[in-house]
Amino acid sequence: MVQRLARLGKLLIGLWLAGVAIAMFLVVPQYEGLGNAGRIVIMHVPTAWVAVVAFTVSAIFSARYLWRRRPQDDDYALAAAESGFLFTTLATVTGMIFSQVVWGVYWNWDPRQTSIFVLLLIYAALFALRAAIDEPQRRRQLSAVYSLFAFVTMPFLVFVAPRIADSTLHPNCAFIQGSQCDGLTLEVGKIGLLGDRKVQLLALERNGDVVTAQVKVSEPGLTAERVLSPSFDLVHEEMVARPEFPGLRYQLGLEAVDLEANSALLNIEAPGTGLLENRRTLFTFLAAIIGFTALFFWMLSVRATLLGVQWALAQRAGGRL
Amino acid sequence: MSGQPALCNPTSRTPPGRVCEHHPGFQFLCYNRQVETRLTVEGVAATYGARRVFADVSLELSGGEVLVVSGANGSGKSTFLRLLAGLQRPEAGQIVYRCGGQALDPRDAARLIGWVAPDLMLYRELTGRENLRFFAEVRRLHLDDGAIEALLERVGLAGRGDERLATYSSGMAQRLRYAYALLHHPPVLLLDEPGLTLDERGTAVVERVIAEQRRSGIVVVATNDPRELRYGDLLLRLGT
Amino acid sequence: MSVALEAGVAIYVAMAVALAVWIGIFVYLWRLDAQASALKRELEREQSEDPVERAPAPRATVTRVRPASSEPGEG
Amino acid sequence: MHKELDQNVAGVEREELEASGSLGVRAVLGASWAVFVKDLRTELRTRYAINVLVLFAACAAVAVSLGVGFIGLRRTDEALLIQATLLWIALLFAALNGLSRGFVQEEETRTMAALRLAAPPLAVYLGKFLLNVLLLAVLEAITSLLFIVLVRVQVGSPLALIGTLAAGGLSLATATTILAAIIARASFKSALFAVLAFPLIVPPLIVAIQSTAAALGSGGLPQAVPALQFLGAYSVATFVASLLLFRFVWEA
Repeated sequence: MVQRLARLGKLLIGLWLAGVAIAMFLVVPQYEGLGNAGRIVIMHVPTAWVAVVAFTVSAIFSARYLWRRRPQDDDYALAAAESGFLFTTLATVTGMIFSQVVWGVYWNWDPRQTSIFVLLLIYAALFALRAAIDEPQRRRQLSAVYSLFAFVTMPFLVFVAPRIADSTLHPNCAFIQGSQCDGLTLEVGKIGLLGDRKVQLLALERNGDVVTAQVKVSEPGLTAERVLSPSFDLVHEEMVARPEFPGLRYQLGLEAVDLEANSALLNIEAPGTGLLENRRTLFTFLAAIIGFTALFFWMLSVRATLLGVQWALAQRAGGRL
Repeated sequence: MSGQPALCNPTSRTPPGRVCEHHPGFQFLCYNRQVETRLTVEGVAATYGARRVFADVSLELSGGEVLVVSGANGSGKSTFLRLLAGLQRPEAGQIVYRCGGQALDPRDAARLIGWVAPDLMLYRELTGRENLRFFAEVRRLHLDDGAIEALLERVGLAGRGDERLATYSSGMAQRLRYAYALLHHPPVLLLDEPGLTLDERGTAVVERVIAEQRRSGIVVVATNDPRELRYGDLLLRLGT
Repeated sequence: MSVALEAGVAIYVAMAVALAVWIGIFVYLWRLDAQASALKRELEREQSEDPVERAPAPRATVTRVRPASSEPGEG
Repeated sequence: MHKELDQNVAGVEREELEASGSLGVRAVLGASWAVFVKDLRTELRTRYAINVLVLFAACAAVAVSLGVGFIGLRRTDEALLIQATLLWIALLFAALNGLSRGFVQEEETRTMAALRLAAPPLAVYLGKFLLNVLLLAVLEAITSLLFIVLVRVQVGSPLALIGTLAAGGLSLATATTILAAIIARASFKSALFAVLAFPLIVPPLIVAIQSTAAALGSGGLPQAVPALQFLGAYSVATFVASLLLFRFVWEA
């Protein structure tokens, strides 16, 4: 009976994720300005989520191993780490593709990128450690300790990662409903950073109800400069012209103007803002997260069973020697 | 020290009747042999990697008894002693030390053990005396110079205590292992290949140590040397 | 070939590729799962039928060489 | 003679034993000190770790000096960050080469078993940790002096720099000491040590570099306080985790 249910569940995972794959292409509306490549986000976000879940599961089973010293617990810890490594790699690669399509760079030392990179390093270190210890009991125990110790340092990484880049390109303020980029208030003549672009407010010109700003935008490394002219309607209090950053699909918005102080609030605007207001997209997202999480737990159990069988066979062979 | 081990023997330091219950200082009493130490081995199995070395070893030893462990090379003699010393965890079964009838936590039990083995290495950069002083300090024993000198003399290293271990011959190193093991007067003495690289006078030291230890404590000897087999009250044959 | 790359068709092609990849992974995982559980069941059955088979560990015997009460001789 | 020895055994610190049944806090600290003194004595006789640490740091400082010392770097924020990064790279690589010595030596000379039987695990950890802290303090003093002299680094706020170096060094020691114990039981020890340590050191390293750059510039001690707090919190967390986990490493 239980076995039947389990088979049914596995079949369901297969159908569910097939459905997600179809929905990813056919149901989700195209991202404004990003083209079809933006659809990869449907895969990117759940795999990143699973990566974090896997790391936690691995730490929990490591602690259980130290507590009870049953080889099965270590099998699960290792299986979680292996699946986690797979999903972390997937999240990194999909993220890099997205990054290249949207911003023209594969890698940017963004806080999310920094933490996921370190996560990859930790997994790799864990596997290197396991490979370097021959004695099975010692291997299990030491890798459990390392896994737990790494888990303790993770919160610090999450806290410190945003310090590396002055601001982030990662669109947590663009795609997720209700959150906003703060933007940057500049006086005329002053310089500031939006994303990794240096911006300088050259002038503010009023023409009737519309104020147009002249903004000089510099590429990272100062390879190119261009002057953009976003504008703002004083009466309706809304943005009018939103030019794109050169080479990027991000737009420069003029969100507020204070003519007396001669300053303006500039902000980076991602296409697809308010994306999840779209119900279909939101549900596809949730379905993908559920599906990938279930897939992870299935892979976990298969791999752990295999490891257990492997160990039992080794014991039998050893016993005959 | 009487020949008969005194079980739950109240002393001037401990009020009568308290020794058998949880007595905070009873480990100290064990050190001093005022309370009998017993060793119970139940269904112990050991593995090397995935290979089983031996299984289902059960025995019981009390103060004054000597167990000799013998068996072919690779039959697990040293492994058995490492299990008894708590340096390795048995794959199955358990090893319990009792002090005055009370089972000790394995981590506390480790401190009642003196272990001599070819695997036992001391610090080569330090002199013999510095080695002993260091181990006395980490065990929180307050030994003065006289005591350490007496110990060195007992194992036949009198006058050689200020040389570095790196300059010791293998026989001298073996003698220093005895000094290391006897430092805290352990009620349990585990000897792996006790006569290894020892000359005649060294062998005499071993015989004297075993004779003194068996007056009240436990001795376990792992050996294949027929001369050493006769030490035993009990004989454990592995891999037969 | 060029039909497959046309804008309207390309998305279906991409979807088909993604689906094919997923079905491949799913079938592989399914079979791996079945084999692993079968092996595990087999091992458990063998063990319950013949527990000695698993661990034919070398025997160990304890014998008392000297009577418990005797005084230990010197050396 | 035998009798005399027995009396000496009575010198076991009875009050310590009676306090808890097993060794109490005072006994563990005493044993830690013994381990520390033993390691220090061994180190002073072989001078292995200190040689590696200091030579590595000196090579790094000279290499950096050869590369950038003759350029009159303007003291921009970027220049300060680069100098701080170079300083910490030198410290990090020296530390990753020398700090595992304490445990690796016990394993290589096969003295671990003797120590395991005699010493409480915590005492071993604390003793080795103290030695690593001492080694790092020496290393940091020498390296930063070399940088000031050879690379012509100007220090805006010495107090903030010393604070950052101390807190950063402490973080390094707490994060790596238990890893040294882990890799001592594995093969490919030194390479593995760097591989295991690096991902865990990234957070304090970033903060330390940024705080060092601020200290080289005009930032005073008050400006360094958030970084010091972060490094302190990291040290405490990894130290506590090490105390809890070390037993399992030592018994493995």
